Amino acid sequence: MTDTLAGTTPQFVDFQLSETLTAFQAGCREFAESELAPHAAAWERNHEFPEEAIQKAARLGYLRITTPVEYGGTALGNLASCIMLEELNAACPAAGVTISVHNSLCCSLLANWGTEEQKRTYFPKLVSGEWLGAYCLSEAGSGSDAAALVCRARDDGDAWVLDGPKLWITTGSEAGLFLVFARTGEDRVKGISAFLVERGDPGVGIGKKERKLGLTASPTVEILLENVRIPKDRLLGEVGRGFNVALDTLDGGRLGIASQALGIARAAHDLIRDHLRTQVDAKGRSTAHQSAQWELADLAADIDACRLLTWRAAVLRDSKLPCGAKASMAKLKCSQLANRAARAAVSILGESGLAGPAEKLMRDARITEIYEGATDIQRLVIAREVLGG
Amino acid sequence: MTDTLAGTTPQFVDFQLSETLTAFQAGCREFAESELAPHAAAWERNHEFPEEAIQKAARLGYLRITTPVEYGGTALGNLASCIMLEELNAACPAAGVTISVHNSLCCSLLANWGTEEQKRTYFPKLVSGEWLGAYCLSEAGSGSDAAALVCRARDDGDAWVLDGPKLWITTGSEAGLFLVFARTGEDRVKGISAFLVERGDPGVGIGKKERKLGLTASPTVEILLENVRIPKDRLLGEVGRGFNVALDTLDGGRLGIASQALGIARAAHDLIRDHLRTQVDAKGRSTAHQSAQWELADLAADIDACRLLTWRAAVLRDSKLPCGAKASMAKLKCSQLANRAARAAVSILGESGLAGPAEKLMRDARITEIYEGATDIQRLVIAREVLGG
Amino acid sequence: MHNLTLGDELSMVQDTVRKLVQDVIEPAALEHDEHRRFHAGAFEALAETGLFGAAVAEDDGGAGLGLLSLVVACEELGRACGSSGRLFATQAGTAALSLAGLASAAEVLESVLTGEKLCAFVGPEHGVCAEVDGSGAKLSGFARYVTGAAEAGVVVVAASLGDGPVLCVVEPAAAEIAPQDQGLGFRASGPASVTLDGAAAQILASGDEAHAAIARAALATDVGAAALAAGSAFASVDLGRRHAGERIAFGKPLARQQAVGHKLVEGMRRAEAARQLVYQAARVADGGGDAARLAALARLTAVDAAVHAADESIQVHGGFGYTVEYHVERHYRDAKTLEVLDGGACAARDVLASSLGSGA
Amino acid sequence: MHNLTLGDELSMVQDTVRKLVQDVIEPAALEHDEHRRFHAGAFEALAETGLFGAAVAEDDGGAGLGLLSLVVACEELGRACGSSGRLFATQAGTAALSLAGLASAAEVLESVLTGEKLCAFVGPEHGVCAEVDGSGAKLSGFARYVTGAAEAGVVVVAASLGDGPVLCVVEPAAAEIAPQDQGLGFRASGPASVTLDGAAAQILASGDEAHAAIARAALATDVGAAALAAGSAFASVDLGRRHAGERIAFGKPLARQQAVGHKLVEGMRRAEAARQLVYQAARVADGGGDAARLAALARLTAVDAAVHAADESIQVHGGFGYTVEYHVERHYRDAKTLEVLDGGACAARDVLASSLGSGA
Repeated sequence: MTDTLAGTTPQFVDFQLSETLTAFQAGCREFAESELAPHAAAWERNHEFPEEAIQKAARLGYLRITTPVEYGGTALGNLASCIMLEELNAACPAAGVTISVHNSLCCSLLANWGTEEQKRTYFPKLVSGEWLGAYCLSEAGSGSDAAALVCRARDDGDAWVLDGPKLWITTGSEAGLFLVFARTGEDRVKGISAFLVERGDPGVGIGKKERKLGLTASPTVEILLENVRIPKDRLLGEVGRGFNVALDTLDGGRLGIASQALGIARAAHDLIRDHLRTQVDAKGRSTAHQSAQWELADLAADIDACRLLTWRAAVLRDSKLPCGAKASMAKLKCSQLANRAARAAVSILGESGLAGPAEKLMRDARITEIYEGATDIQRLVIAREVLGG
Repeated sequence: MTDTLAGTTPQFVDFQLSETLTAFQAGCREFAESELAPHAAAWERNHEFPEEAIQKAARLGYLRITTPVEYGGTALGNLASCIMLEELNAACPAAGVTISVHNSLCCSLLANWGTEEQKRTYFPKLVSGEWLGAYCLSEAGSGSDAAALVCRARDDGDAWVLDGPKLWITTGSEAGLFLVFARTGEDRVKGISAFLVERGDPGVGIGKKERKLGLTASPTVEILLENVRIPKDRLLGEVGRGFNVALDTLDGGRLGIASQALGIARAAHDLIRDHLRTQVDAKGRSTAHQSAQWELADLAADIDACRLLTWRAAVLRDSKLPCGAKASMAKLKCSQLANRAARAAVSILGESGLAGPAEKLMRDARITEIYEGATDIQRLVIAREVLGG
Repeated sequence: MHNLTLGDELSMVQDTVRKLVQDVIEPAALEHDEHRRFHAGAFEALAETGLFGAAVAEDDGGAGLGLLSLVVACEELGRACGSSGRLFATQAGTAALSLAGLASAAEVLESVLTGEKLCAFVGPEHGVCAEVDGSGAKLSGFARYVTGAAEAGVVVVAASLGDGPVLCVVEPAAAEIAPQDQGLGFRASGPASVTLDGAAAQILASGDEAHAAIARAALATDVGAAALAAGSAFASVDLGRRHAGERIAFGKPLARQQAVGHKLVEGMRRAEAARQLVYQAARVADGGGDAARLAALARLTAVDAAVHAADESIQVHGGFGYTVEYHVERHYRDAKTLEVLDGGACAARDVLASSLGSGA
Repeated sequence: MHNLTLGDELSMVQDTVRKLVQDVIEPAALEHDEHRRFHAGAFEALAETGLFGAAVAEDDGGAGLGLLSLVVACEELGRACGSSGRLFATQAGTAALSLAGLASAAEVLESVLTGEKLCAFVGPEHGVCAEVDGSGAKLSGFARYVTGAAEAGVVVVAASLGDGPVLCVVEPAAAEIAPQDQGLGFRASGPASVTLDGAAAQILASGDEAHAAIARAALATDVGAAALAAGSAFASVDLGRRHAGERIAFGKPLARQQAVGHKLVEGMRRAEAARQLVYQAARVADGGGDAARLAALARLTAVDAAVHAADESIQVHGGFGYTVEYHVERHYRDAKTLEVLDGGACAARDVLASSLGSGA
C-alpha cells in the first residue's frame, strides 16, 4: 500500500480496477463496516465526534493517502482516495468528510504549496493523525463567492497578525492545523493570502458551533481569529497567491464530496434493496411493489454512472490532466443522486424509514449539494468549459 | 480495421480509448458529417430511405462490424459498434437504426446460431450491403411480451410453411433477409423457432407501412407471411429454441439503441451549445440565460455518464462477460437522456426550434424509449439482477 | 364533478363545443394534422357557433360570459385537436379581448367575432417596431410560427412606438407571410412567419390604452393556452387509460401493472392541478382581480402537464404510441409547441421571478 | 388575492390562527423541534380558540364552517410549525370529523372539540384487528409514528372486525405507547408507536356507519395534510425569497441570479397548484360532493410541492439552509414526513389508479 499508484501503471483497464485497488477497496470496506457502521447512529444522535475511529483510520493510512511518500504519505492518488471515501461514507459521512477535508483540503495543499520546512514540520503530525487539518476559507459574507472574504492579515514586521472570524469550518473544533485565507491587500482576488495557523496560537478560538440538519458528528464551527500573531514563515505560498492556493483544492475537494455522495447513495440503495428482499411470497418470488423495484433499478443505474464519472475525473487528475469540468460533473451528479436516493429510501421504507438509517441518510445527504461548491457553481464550471468562455 | 479488437488488447485504459478506436471514431464521424448530416432532414421530410448512404456505409465496412472475419466481417466488436452508432445517429437516426438492426439483430444472430452453410450463403450478401437484414419478432398482440406471438410455422415434410403477419419491422420494406420467429409448438416459450426467410420467397409481402412520429426515413412495415414455404434448412438454430435465439440479441440490440440515443442526445447538446455560443456581448462574454447554460451543463454531465455506462457494457460483452443488467442500464439512461436533451433543445431554441433540427431530434428520440425493450422492461431486468431474484 | 361549479350558460358553451368536437373536429383532426393542412372546417364551424364572442362583454358585441367561457371551450378543444383549439384561443381570446373596448377597433372586432376574418396575432415578444406614418404607422419586424397567419384575413400586432406600446392592425397583403409547414405542432392551424418590412398599419390603441389591450391579450393567451393544455393532458391520460385497459401483456391488462397505473395517476394529478389553476385564474379575472400571475402559473403547469402526460401515454401505448393513429404523438407535439409559443416558458418564469413578492 | 373567495367567517378563522401563530407558535417552533419536545403551548392555545370544532357541523357541537375552515387554518399553521399543524389537523380534522355524528361518540367528541383531551388517531392503514369482547372489543395491532400519541388523552382506532370496519376508542393506558423521539419530522408533535395487544376498546361505530366515519377521517386527513404542505411550500418559498433578496454574492443579490429566481418561481407554482387543488377538494366536499379523489390529488401535489420547495430553498440558502436557524431544514423534514404518514404516497397512487375512470 505504500507504492505510488498514480501515473505509473494503469489503474483502470477495460472497466476493471487494478488488483491493488480492488484489494485496497476491500480493506476500506471492511474497516467501514466494522469500525464505523455500528457506531454511526450513536455518534450522530449524541453529536459526538468519532475521534477514536479517526485514529484507527490514521493507523490504516487513510489520513496520508494524498501525501507524498517522502513525507510519510502513501500517495495512492485520487482514484484510491475516491474508492476509500465511497466506502467510508457509505458507513459514516461524518467520519468521511473529516478524512476528506484532512486529505484533500489540508494535506494536499501543504504538499503543493508548502516550503520544505513547513512540510517537515507539519506532515509528521498530519499523517499520523496527531493533528487533524481544517480549511478556513468561508466567512459569514462569503460562501460561493469566496473572494468576498474580509478576514485581515496585517504585516507586522516579524509576524503576520490575523483578525476576523471564519465560518462553517469542518472539523474546526478538533483540528490542530488550520489553513486560513486572509486579506493582505484590497484587490478582490490578488489581495488574498494563505496561512498556516496552529490550534495553540494565541488568539485562536472556537466560536459558535452550527446546529445542523445532519452530519451532526462532524463539528462545523466558527473559528475566531483575534489578533493572532504568527511567524512570517507561516505564510503558505506567496503573498497575494491565496486565491490560487484555494483554487488548487477545488478538484480534489469536489472529488472527495462526489465520493461521499456516492457512498451515501449506495447506502440508500442498499437499504432499499435489503428492504425489498424481505418482500417475497411463499415461492420466493418478489412481492415488492413495482414502483419500488423501478426506483431501485433507476438508482442502481445512476450509481454506476456516477461512479464512472467520478473515477474518470480522478484518473485524469492522477495523470495530471485537466479535470476541472469533469470533477464538477462528478460532484454535480453524485450530490443530486445522493439526495434522491436517500429520499427514495425514506419513501420506500415508509413509516419505518422515519426513524432509522434512511432518515439519517436523507439529512446527511443534503449538505453534499452545498459544500465544496454548490450545485449551481458546478454547472457554471461545466457550462464555461462547454461554451469555451 | 480488419483486426479483431474484442478480447485481445485492452480497448479502454484509464478512461482513454485505444488509438485504433480513436481513429475509427474519427472516421465514423467524418462519414456521418459528410454523407448523412447534409441529407437527413430531406430524407425525413420525404419519408425517403437513405439507400445510397447505406451502400456507402457498407463500402466503409459499417455493415460487417459484428460479423466474424472468416465470413468477411471485421469483427470489431461491441465497443467499436457503440462508437460507430453514436456517430451515425448524431447525424441521422434513420440510417443509424438501419445499420444497428442489420448488425446486431441480423448478422450477429446468423453468426451465433447459423449453420456453416447458412453463413456461407447469406454473409456475402449481408456484409456487402447487397441485402439488408430485418428482424421479425413483434406482432400486433406481442410487443414487450414477445412470447405471446402467434405466427405459425407448420412442418410440411420437406418444408416449413410460415403463416401470420409480423408488425413493426424496421427496414422491412428494404430488407433481403428476414429473421422470422414463429410458433412450432404450443408451449409459450419452447414452442417458438427461428427461420431465415428471403424477400423473394413466395408469399412474403409488405403490408401496412406505419405512419410515425419520427424516424420517417426508416420504414417500419408489416411483413405479411402467407403460406410461405421454405426449405427445411432455413431453420435457424434448433426447433423450439427460437426464444433463446431472440434473447441472444437483447444485449447487442440494447447497446445499439443506447448508442443511438447517445448520438441523438449529443446532437441536441451540440445544437444548444452552438445556439448559446452565438449569444455574446460586445466583449465576447456569454449573455446566454443562466437557465439554458445550466441545462447545457446538466446535459454535458449526463451524456458523459451515459456514454461510460454504454461503453462499460460493450467492453464486458466484448470480454464475453455477463452484461445483461449493465446493457439495460445503458439503454434505460441513454434513451431517457435523448428525450430530455431533444426536448431541451426545442425549449431553448424557442420558436426557431419548432421547425428545424431540434424538433426532428425530439420526434426521433421518442422511439428510443420504446423499441428494443421499453423503459420499464429495462428496469425489470435491472431490478431482478439487484434483488437477485 | 367539475360541472358542479359551471352555471347554465357555461354548461351550454361546453355542450356546444363538445358536440362540434364530436361531429366536425375530432373526426378530421388526425388527417389535417398529418397532411399539415389548415383545418378550415373547424374554424368555420366554430365561427357558426358564435363562440368567438363568448368571452367578450355584451357592450362590445359579445356574450359576456367571461374568461371562464374561454377556459371551458378551450379545455374541450384541447382534448381533441390542438390546432383548432389554438385557432379558437387566438380568435376568441387573444384577438377578441385585446380589441374589445377599443373605439377604433369596432369594425375589426366585428369581423373577428363573426369569424368573417381569421385573425392572427403578433405578440409583443416579437419586438415589432412601429413608426408614425401619416395617420397610421409603419411596422418592421419578424415573427415566427404565428398561429393562423397563413390563412389570416387580418393581423393584429402588438408593437412598440418609441418607449410605449401600440396595438396595430395590418392587412395580410401588407406583410410577407410564409407558411411554416414543417413545424412541430399545430400543423393544421396555418402557422406562418410574418415579416413586416415597413408594412402600413392602422393604430388601434396607444399609450395606456394599448398597454391595457396588450395585457388583456396576454392574459387571454395564457388562459387559453393553459386550458388547451389541460384538456390535452386529460386526453392523453384518457387515451392511455383506454389502451392500458384493453391491451394484454404477460397475461393481464397493462393497466394492472402498478407502474402503468402510477404513470396515468401522475398525468391525471398534473392535469387536475392545471385545471384548478386555470379556473381560478379565470374566476379571479372575471371577478375584476389581477390574474396575470395565476394565469402564467396555470400555463406553466398545464403545458408541463400536457407534455408529461403525452410522453407517458406514448410510453403506455408502446410502439402504438409512436404511430399517428393513436393520437398521443400529436398531443406530444402540440403540447411542446405550446411551451415555446408566445415568448416561451423561460420568459414567463423571468417575469414571475421579477414579480416575486407580489403574489401568495 | 385568495381572500377574495373567503367569506367573513373563514377570514376570522384565518386571522385567529395568524395571530396565534405570530404570538405563540412561531416563536417557539424552532426550539421545540430542535429539542424534540412536545409543543404543549401550541396545543393549548389552539384549544382555547375553539377551532377544534370549526369544521364540525353545528348539530354536533361545532361551528359548521366546513372543511374549508380546516384548509384555512392548516395552511397558516403549515407555514410556521408543522408539528402544531399536524396536531391541529388530527384533532380538528381526522378525529373530530370521524367522531361527529356518531351517537355513541358524543362524549369523546366533546373532549376532542374542547381540547380537554388530545386525540391520537390510528388509521386503517395500520391494519389493527378487533375482536368482540362483551359489549366492547379487544384490539390487536401495531402503529408507528402516530401523531400526538405520546401525549394523547384518548386514542381513536380504525380497525377491522372480521370483514367489516369498526371505529373504536381506547384509553391510552390500555395501549403500549412508546415515544419515537428520534424521527425525521414533526418532532414537537409527540409521535409515538402504539402497540395494541388485546387492548380493551369501546366500539363507536361498525358496519356502514364505521365505513362512513373512516371515510370522513381519511378525507379530513388528506385535506389537512395537503393544506399543511401547501402552507409549508409557501413558507419555504418566502424564506428563500427573503434570503435571496438580502444575500449578496458576486456583487448582487442572489435573487438576481436567473437560476435562483426560477427555483423560487417553480416552488411558488407548485405551492399555488396545491392550494387550488385543496381548496377545490374542500369546496366540493362542503357542497356535498365526493372529494376523496381531489383530496388525494391535492395531498400528493402539496407534499411534493413542500418537499421540493424546501429542498430548493435550502439550496438558495446555501450553507445557512443546512442550519436550524433558517427554518427551511425543518420544513424539509416535516414535508417528507407528511409524504410517508397515513399510508404513504405510493398507496395513495394505488388507490387512485384502481379508481381511474371515475374521475376527470
